[in-house]
Amino acid sequence: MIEIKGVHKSFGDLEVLKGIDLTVNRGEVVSIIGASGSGKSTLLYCINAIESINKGNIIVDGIDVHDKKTDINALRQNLGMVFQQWNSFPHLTVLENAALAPQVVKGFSKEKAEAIATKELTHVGLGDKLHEYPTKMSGGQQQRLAIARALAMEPPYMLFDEVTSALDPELVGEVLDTLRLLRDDGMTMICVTHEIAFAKEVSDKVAFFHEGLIEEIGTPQEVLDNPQKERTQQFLSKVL
Amino acid sequence: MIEIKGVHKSFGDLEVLKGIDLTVNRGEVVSIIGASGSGKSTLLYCINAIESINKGNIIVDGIDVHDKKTDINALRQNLGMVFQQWNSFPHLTVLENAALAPQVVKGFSKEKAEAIATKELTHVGLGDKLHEYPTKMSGGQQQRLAIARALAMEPPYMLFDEVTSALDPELVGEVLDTLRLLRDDGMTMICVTHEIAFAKEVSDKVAFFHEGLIEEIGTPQEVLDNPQKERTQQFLSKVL
Amino acid sequence: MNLFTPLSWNDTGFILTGILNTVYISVIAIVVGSLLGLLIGFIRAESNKTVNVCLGAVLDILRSVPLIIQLILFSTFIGVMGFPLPPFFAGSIILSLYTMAFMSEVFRSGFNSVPTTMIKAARSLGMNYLQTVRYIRIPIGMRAVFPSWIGVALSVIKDSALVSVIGYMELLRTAEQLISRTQQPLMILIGVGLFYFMISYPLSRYGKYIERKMEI
Amino acid sequence: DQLDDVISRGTLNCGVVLDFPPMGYTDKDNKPAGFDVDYCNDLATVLGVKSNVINLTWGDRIPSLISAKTDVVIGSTSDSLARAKSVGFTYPYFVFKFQVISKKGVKMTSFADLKDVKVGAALGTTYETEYFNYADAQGWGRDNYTAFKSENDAFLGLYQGKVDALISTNTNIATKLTSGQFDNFVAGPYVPNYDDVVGIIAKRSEQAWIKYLNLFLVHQVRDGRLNELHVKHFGTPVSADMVKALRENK
Amino acid sequence: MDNYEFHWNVVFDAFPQLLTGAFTTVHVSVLSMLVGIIIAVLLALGKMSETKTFYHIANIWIEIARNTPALFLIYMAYFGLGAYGIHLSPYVSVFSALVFINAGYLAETFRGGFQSIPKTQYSAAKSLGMNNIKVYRYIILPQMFRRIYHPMTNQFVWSILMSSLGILVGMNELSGETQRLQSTSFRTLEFFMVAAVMYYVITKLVLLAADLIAKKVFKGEIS
Ligand SMILES: Nc1ncnc2c1ncn2[C@@H]1O[C@H](COP(=O)(O)OP(=O)(O)OP(=O)(O)O)[C@@H](O)[C@H]1O
Ligand SMILES: Nc1ncnc2c1ncn2[C@@H]1O[C@H](COP(=O)(O)OP(=O)(O)OP(=O)(O)O)[C@@H](O)[C@H]1O
Ligand SMILES: [Mg+2]
Ligand SMILES: [Mg+2]
Repeated sequence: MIEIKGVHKSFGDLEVLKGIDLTVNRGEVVSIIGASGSGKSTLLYCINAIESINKGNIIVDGIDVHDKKTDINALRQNLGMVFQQWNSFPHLTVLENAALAPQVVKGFSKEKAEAIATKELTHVGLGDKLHEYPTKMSGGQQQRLAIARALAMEPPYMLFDEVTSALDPELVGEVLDTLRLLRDDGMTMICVTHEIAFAKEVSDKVAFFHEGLIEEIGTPQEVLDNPQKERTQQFLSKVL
Repeated sequence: MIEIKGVHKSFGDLEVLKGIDLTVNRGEVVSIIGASGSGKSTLLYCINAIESINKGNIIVDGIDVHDKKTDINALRQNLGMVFQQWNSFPHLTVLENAALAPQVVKGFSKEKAEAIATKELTHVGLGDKLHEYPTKMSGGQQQRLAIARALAMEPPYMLFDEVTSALDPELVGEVLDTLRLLRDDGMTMICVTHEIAFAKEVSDKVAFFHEGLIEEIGTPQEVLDNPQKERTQQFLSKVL
Repeated sequence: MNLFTPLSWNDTGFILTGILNTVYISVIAIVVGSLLGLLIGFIRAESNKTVNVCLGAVLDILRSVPLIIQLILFSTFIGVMGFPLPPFFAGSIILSLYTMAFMSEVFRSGFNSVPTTMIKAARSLGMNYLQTVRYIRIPIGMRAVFPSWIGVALSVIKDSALVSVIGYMELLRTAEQLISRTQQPLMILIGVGLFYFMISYPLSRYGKYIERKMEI
Repeated sequence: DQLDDVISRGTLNCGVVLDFPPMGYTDKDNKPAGFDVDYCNDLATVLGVKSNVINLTWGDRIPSLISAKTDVVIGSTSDSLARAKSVGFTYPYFVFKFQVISKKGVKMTSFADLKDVKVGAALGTTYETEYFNYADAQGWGRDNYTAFKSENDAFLGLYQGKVDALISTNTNIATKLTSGQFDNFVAGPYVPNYDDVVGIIAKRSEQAWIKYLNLFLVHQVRDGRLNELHVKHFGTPVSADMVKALRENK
Repeated sequence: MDNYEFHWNVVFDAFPQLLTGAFTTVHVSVLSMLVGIIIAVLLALGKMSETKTFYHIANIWIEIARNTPALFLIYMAYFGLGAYGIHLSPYVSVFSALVFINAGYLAETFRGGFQSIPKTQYSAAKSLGMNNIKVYRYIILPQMFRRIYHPMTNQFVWSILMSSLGILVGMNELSGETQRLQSTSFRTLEFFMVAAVMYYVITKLVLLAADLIAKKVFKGEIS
């Protein structure tokens, strides 16, 4: 379970998160939508401790992420993260990309790491590209590689930050299909997304961010089909 | 009138156009839709003689474009073209961008060229940016500049190649508005586009390309609302 | 007889000549080398593989043999051929060719940096080949490589010191003569270093500034 | 031929090594001066042309001739037989002895004492070759030897203490010692059994030109100009030995 | 050309000496490169450091190295320091000047290579649970090395070519040896032609080796 309690976060004078409360249970899929700059990415970074927070708590399976005593590298193994810009490691093959972290972080043998990596890569449909270099692949393939790379650490939670928004339209589908696959596997996920239709389809809960606060949260039907708040309505009318 | 008769075009072994027939009358707006790689851009390049053809004829106002004797630079003055990637010349101001070709190609005086350029730039809504450099402008503005630059040659025909697909979603509108403006002026246009709604709204004819052939052609109502061919139906179901 | 005399005001004129000679030969090499480099860079950007390999091999020799050896060889060679040239001309020729070899690479990448779509856009406006070169490719390509151009130009100014080996009285050789006379190398050398630094440093800063400005 | 060329051109391009006082150096106005420079001017005068003195380093002498930058080089060039394959020599015009100059306090009574000190010479000179021959014959290594690009650099190196002893010519050493700036140094032993006989050099093929130069040298001795210049630059009249040597052509 | 006969046998007789000279040339450039790289790493770190002193030392070093002629620095090392009674041999003078310059140029190369790696690569590696050392060891340094490899080979070639300035302080590398040989025999053209060819061959061999190594070591491309 991920519990986010009253989280505040500022960059210098700019307060980006102004008190976020959100709970994500095991097996749940939570989508976060909202205008650019509303703090969606920042929240994911805070959950993964890539950014520090100024106030509040983020608790993952009972462990306080921002506690000084927490072994953050161990914790991150539980939180797979995929970014908007695909970040494949250009100097490694597809297989090496996915097998690296299990090897050097978890200390698995090369064989074991590559077995897991191969399994996850096949899962996302890259089984035939294991020995290619990612720079030669399309954006959609690289993004699926990033997903498999995170999955190879076998994390119970996955965080997705607008994983399709840097892709050409025809490549969006293959990545969304991969996410659907994960949902069907029962993965716990937080998805920041601009794809409203997709959010409606896969989410258990949808949270609408506005200027560092959750303006509205609920089931997709509640938030997306019958938004109560004016800002949510405005936002949805623009993007749909 | 643009008459395209049995045009074939290959790149090496790859046959990209396999016999295209299409007639565009003065004042008509023809939209071309179709999957990526179906040869839409290639056809526009062939009309403008940026690419040669292997078989068939393309006749613009009675002149055979691919005849050896044709003065191709003179002919191109009649065919304004705007590309997917905005290609503003970064070393020139907005005004200079649009005034360059009338000056060096048509041999107009600087004053005359700038007067025409100013008129066209104002027309597309860039009247207040004349002396700025395009690198500082948004993609939508640069794309409108590209349109004005082509218009400043006062061509009777305009060819548009997916002019909005490299733009951020919020900038698409302003460019489409500019195209609507041209349609209202009675400009003859061929638009390759992915924006089905737009094609439906502005076109007299819509042609659906599939693997180098026109699979279906007709009014927007015929092709977009009641497609007869299975492939057209498939394509439309994906993009809508 | 007075072999060793301290520096005096008399020497300022002498040093000034050295400075001017350094400036002359650098400017000539940069201007001539850039013009030739522009031409060759353009030819290389436009030609097929065979032409490129041949041209490249010739330019490669200029880049793979030390300048000092090129200078000695050339000035000896032209004499043997029966066309003796004063050090200034022999030095200018070799330094210009040497500059050309580097500039042609700079300009070639400049020409290649102009996207083909931009050239197509220009052609679609009815411009002919030469017009696209004149109005689009040269201005855009040259802008893109301006910082590298500054870099090469600065290295030419520094390398011009080597023309002293064939007897050209540029700054460093002037300084050497003064050192022999005064036996005071430190002050004189520091002065020389300062001169080069004062020319090179601001220009290299300017180049970096432009580069940074272009990145944005 | 070259003689006609010089006369019709009206200028004599005369190469001198301005690195080798008192034969050639630059005075306090950075103008060429010295014995060789005076010889150049004398030669120009008898030819009836303007004298254009060109400053060379040791290494530049041959290239400058071959490249026709100079018509003649009056630059204390030792007349070795190997060199004479490449370039034409006149009769000798001066005879040097190779000598050691060393820091005061360094034991330097015989040439053999060079074994244990840091020694230097100008690169590519005859005395460098002589030193190598000697050292090789004695079985010394070359670790304690430093070459300098030019004579001036060599003396600067000695002055700064880069080397303890330097091999040069007796004339240059004497000049340096009288200059006042080398008070901490003393002249040492001569290179054993070696007279450095030097000639003017010109292009090998220019026989008429070389003959003219030879006659010029004979006249310098006969007319007393040699003695005059010797007094001017060395403070003493030219020795009978040297005149004899020059007359006898060896 | 009619008045010049080539005498090649003198040059062939002297070939062993030329080879010794060439060996010294390679020796001094390899060594100056290795030491230069080590110092360049420190300078690059200094230039990126928050500590003012380190930053300024690195900055001054880099700017002097980049903005003064190599010949000047060699003279400075040889006669300039000599005035203080610090006596470097010709070899050490050329070596230290080359080290000084190599370090200055390479420091900027390293810094550029380092900064050219997108920040997102750090975030991505960290999000996989790697600690700082692992991020550098497995992600940042391998990519950086690829980017700086080419500039580094160029700098190496530059060192080889610039070591020819040893001729001006009487060093016995290839050029100096050539100068000595030509002034004892006066066959200038022949000796310098052979030297030119030797330099050409050396630089080509270096570039060839660098290419072969790159092909073996770097399999993936850099985007
Ligand atoms: N490292 C940083 N330093 C300073 N400001 C930052 C930093 N990262 C983000 N911000 C600012 O924080 C605000 C929220 O950024 P964030 O990336 O979380 O927005 P977002 O909701 O993800 O938007 P988008 O949809 O564009 O990705 C923005 O105004 C952004 O400029
Ligand atoms: N210059 C070229 N050389 C070789 N092949 C080419 C060239 N230009 C285009 N092609 C190929 O021709 C085919 C058709 O390309 P074209 O650009 O016309 O497609 P399109 O319908 O415009 O697609 P998109 O919607 O992606 O722009 C593609 O397979 C493409 O790879
Ligand atoms: Mg974001
Ligand atoms: Mg296209």
